[in-house]
Amino acid sequence: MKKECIAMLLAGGQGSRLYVLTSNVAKPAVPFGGKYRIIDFPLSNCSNAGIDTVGVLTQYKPLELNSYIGSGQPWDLDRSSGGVHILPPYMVEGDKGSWYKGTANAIYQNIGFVDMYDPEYVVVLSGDHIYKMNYMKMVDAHKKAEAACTISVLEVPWDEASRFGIMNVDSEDNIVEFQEKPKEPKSNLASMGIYVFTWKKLRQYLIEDEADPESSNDFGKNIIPKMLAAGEKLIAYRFAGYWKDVGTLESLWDANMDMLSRGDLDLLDSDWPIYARLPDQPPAFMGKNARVEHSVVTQGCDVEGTAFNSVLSDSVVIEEGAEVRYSVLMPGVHVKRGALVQYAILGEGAQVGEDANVGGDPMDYDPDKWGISVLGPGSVIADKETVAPNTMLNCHHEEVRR
Amino acid sequence: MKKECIAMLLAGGQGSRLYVLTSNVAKPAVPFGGKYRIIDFPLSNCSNAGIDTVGVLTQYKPLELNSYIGSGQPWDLDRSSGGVHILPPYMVEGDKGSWYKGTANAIYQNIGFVDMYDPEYVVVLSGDHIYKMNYMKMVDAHKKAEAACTISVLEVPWDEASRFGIMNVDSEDNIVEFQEKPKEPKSNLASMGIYVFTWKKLRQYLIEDEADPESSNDFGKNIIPKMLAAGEKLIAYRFAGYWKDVGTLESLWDANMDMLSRGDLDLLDSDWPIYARLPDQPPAFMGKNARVEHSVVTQGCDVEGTAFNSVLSDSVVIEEGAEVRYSVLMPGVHVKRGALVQYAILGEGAQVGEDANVGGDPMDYDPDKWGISVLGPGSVIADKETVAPNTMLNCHHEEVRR
Amino acid sequence: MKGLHGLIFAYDKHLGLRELTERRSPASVPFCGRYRIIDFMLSSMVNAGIDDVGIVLQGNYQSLLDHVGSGKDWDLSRKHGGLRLLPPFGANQCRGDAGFRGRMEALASVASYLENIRQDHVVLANGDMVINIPLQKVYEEHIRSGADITCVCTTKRDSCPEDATYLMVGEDNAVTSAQFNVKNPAGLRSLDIYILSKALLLQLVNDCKRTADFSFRTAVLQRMASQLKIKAYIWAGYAAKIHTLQEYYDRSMEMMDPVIRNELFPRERPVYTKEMNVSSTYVDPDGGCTNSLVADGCTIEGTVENSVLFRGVSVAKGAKVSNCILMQNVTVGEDAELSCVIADKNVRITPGCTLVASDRYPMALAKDSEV
Amino acid sequence: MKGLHGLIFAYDKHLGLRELTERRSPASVPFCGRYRIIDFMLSSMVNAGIDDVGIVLQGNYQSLLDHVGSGKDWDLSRKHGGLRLLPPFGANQCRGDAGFRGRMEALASVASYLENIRQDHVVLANGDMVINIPLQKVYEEHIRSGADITCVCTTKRDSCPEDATYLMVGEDNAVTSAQFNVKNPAGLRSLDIYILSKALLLQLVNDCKRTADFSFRTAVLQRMASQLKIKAYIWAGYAAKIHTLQEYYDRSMEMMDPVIRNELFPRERPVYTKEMNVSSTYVDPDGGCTNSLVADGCTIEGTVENSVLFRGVSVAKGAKVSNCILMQNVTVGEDAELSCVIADKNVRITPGCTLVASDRYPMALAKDSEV
Repeated sequence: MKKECIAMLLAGGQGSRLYVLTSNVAKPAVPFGGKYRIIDFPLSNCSNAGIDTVGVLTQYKPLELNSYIGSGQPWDLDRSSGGVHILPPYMVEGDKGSWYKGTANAIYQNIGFVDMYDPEYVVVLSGDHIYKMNYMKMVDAHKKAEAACTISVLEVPWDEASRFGIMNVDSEDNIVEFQEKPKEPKSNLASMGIYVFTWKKLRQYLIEDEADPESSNDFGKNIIPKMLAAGEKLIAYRFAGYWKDVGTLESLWDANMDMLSRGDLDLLDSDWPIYARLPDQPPAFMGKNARVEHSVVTQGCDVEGTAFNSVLSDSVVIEEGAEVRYSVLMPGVHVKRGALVQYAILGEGAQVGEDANVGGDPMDYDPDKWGISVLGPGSVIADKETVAPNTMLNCHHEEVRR
Repeated sequence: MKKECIAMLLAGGQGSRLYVLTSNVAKPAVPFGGKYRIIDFPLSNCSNAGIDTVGVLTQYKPLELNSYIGSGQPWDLDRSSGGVHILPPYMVEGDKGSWYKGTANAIYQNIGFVDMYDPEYVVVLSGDHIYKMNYMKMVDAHKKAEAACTISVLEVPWDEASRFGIMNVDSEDNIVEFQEKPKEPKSNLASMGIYVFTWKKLRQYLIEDEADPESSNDFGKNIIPKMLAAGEKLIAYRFAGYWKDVGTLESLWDANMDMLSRGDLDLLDSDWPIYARLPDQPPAFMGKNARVEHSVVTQGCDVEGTAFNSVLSDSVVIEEGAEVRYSVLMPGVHVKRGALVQYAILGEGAQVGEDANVGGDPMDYDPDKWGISVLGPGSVIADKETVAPNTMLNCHHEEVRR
Repeated sequence: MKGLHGLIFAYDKHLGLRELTERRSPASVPFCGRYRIIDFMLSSMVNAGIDDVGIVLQGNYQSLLDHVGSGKDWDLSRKHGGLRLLPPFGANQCRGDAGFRGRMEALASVASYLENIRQDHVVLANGDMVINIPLQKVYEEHIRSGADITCVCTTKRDSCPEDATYLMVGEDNAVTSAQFNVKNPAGLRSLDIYILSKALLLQLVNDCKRTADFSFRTAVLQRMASQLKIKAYIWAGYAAKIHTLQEYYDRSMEMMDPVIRNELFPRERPVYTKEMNVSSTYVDPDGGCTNSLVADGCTIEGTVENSVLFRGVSVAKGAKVSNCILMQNVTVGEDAELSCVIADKNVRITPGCTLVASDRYPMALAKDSEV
Repeated sequence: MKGLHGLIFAYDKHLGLRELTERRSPASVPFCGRYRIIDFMLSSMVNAGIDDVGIVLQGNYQSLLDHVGSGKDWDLSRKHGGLRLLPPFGANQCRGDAGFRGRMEALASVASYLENIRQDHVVLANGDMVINIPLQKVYEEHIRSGADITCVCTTKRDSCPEDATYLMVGEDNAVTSAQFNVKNPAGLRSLDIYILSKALLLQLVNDCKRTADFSFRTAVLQRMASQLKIKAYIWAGYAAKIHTLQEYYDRSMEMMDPVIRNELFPRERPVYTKEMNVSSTYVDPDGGCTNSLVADGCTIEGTVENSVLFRGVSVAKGAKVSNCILMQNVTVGEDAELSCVIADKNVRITPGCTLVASDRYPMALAKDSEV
């Protein structure tokens, strides 16, 4: 069945810079903000924008992601025609087949999927950003400009521009040049990794790029420069709201803290809900001596102790006398009596024993030695054990170096 | 969420003995009987038996199968918990991963999926048989016998027994020996390729088998013999109804003809419906001069000509003066004015030109030279062209040898 | 949110349909072998990309409820939005079962639903219209023209002129006046499909409460014509509203015409309906079937001509069926002979029975009866 | 098909619930922060693997319809079976809106639905019971005991003894007699959850039509006790039927007790409800919240103690909420003070407002009101 516009979500990365948090799950399935997983943001954006067909390109530990997405109900993407489809690499005739070589190759291998819907436009998204965006407005701009490709850009501070892919544009926001992490940026418009392509054009460039043995089959490195070189019309679409890459432990922690401040990232807006799949749990219970300040709590929590500036996901338990400060507690974390957790990310189901001590306040440490502490999913910290700042443990209680 | 019983459907085979019919689709997605695909039978059996969690193990051309199964609505398998999941091979840590080596390896690679549901029993099915069966009755027998494995068997004629995997049983239907295609069969109980395993047992044998470098990681060749050798309790479950392997062109044609006779395979039984995903089409139209005898017609058909002993799937068009005899017409086949189609399988969307002649009556040919003719999906036969019996053409009009 | 919200009125009664509407509303009358009439409007909405549809119900609606079920067959089963059934005065029961005094009263009774509509435009339509219309195009035209209300019309005449609303249009299809209850109508016949903004709809419903005029055509089309910019959208395709048994019969027989069938079932806009999971239809060597529409799951051992067979009909050996409409699961016994008969669901015709009516006065057999 | 079919009666009225049931049935009264009372029975059925559930409705059911929607939140949105709403006399309208004279009349009104049940056993239950019961075990016990009817009972006493049915049991929990309208009851209190075969149910419904006795307890439990093998199944866990506002208040406050909460929300049998997609609850540095149940989406800037907060409640700076039940989207203005108040959906408490009631006579504020 023909669709005007479909979305392809690149969710195949290993997310290796999230270390232990992605040892068992793909990056897009990492929990965020108490109720969400990272992938809830692009999926909800699609659903809210009216894009009802989404291909999720994945190859790395897809099990949890697969079961999280399921048939797509939470995002209303369980459709008879269209809906959300997980697209792993598959075998081709003669027992061959290969893993996705790059972002462009992932789409290339799924040309057959896209062609089934015969779309005019394809929105290419990545699964590691936290933001709310109406992609259809971007598609409208793309249509109006009759562009071959529209790239969503964000103004970043000039001194950070050299960390991004930078778009140099003319007065009408036509892209004239693309620089990957330039030392001396000519503009401060950073690519957000969100593209709208006219499918006919993209299809042709994907096939050409695949035939090029020199290419690393990546959108940013190969497809966009080739389109620019060929004189195609590429335009920049300026985005102004909250947008955060959560590809590193620090940025993931930052984004959770941003969410707490309820400023730019408004998750209560009923006009643009972010959907999530959550286990059914009774409301959070706050005990007689509970103290919760500048924190979020989620259904299924049982808080008898203290939480300051922290994100408590569903089914988190904080026992009486325990204290959690400036930390992100993923679903099912259990902090026992008397324990102190500071500046830490605790993976799903992590347990902190009685009177244990995880992480530390940056004020108390040499800035070079300080950093957030991370416990991998399922970690168990013994009673009275101490986990120093800047330490990361996996579920076998082994230290992992960054 | 815990489930007592889940099903794993092996749909990964290339189906190479169906030649052109599986050049673009996996075998389980091959059309059957006017309204169905082969996979509708095991999926509907699961749904009717109350098994609401099904893993479909696939790696070969999964696109069409994926889009056919979708979120599982037609079989009421679009569940929040459980439901139907396509399970392709996936990447494991360190950029490794491999295609499924054998049927047992396919399940081995998905131990993580099975463990999510923590089932007592796992039903292992294959995706290339036409039959109606209540798997839960087999599970009940398995439970009652406290077996490690229960294998569904069918009494076959003694002279055909050497073509099957044969189970030798004692007086209580305990399996004492398994022989793959024995020259001198001791029993006529053939394995139907349907197994019920106690998951705890199977899990252990899968892990052991995987560690055995000599093993080809196959249920019939490795797992079952190993379980027998170890003295596990294996029982045979006798099945009496219609069961047909449709792994070859001849058996596929036969099964379609069996369906026409409406004998053993009752597809009108509302207590055990076979569900299918079908495009929405108006009822079949039979023209003023239509002649249809001992044939089935399906919604969307437009029959102005003649059909004898044939299966007409949805959206088939038979123009006035055209004649179709003893043939299977898959969805969207168009037979033009004056054409004659006999003893043939016409793949999806095949077109037969005016006054063309496809296939022939076995009475008119030397039995050694005769055979059914097969047109691959999308084939176009020109006006007045002749396709001899026993010929197979692919969509590029090239002859393919059996 | 940009886009259209669908509202279907499915409570009208057409007494002329007699037996067919004894236990169902006109919107759920079976039509063309496998559909209920409401399928056509529901599918038109779904094909136009409409995500949320409300159906305003009243009386005799169990059959409709059974038919639409969870809405899955129309892909309208959603966690948010999707298909919503709006039974009469569900929220309060001031008027009991007395029937609505007009479209606007029906709308007023679901006011809180209207307020929660997510989309900025609404299409109002009737559930008893056989039509397959690209509402997306009507919507685009509504936006392009800047009209307050766009009204879908046809130039074709109807069999019941008194029942319809006629619109006189000026330049650029602007509606200048509306009339009804006329014997010899002029102008365009309204198909009672309207697109307007949610805000305007809420305002009009409110106004009607104040004036106690609950008829859309008098309160809106006539009285507001001068204040609002009302535009006609002319639909040239097939559209039928079925008022009587005779019309039901004629409209059904019309479906043998490939031109009309193609208009109603274009490939790009399929008509969705409740899936029944019956196998293909089987025609026996002794059976025959010509110039007929035959749904799946039938068993034809006798002869059938010029007829419409719904799903699961069986015609036994020696039976002759001509110019008939046999609904779901009708069984015709051996050697029975039927001509110009409309048999409702589950009717059983005993062997040897002969029923011959005229195509100018077809005979209807009520649901579940045995003859 | 083996297995259980669920039938929930959701039409009873409890006048004692006053404001809470002005615009909804007791089955759709909000309870425990994020649920409607019917969620408990629906979830019990779903957790027992029941695929098909019918809900018998009558009057005031728009709220219930909105809540259950397509049934997706309970995984009951199916192409075949799943959740089915059975409105009053949908099929025919002989008695209008007059209310059923008993369970058996309600069942008789959906007789054609009953005939089409796919499963061989049926569980009948009420939609206004707060309970989380493993019906699978009751079903297994029903099969094992070979009873004609299994009736779930409790040994615990209820606050409204007159309303309940009491069963005297003999050896092996066989029911010997049933009594009701007694001030000082003896025996086991029935929880009005019954399992019986589809065939027996159809037969009983038919019998009741003949005798015009439509009460399950007189027509079946009393009159048939000698002919049928009726067994009691004793449920030792939590079960509450809520008749009055005071009971509603007390039962809500009981939920702070972790023992009761664990009985009602065991990990292996989750309670499903309509998902609202609000983010987590935020507690401000100036806010505080103790001994309370708090659903998601709340913003707490004031202090909350001994209270139940439903989704989306906001408590502004300086406000004090104690011993209250605040339903969905209630807003409490700055420096307001509430004690022993039950505020229904969308209630707005203006800044500075003080409402202090007693826990022996809590104050209820009707939906949408502003104080």
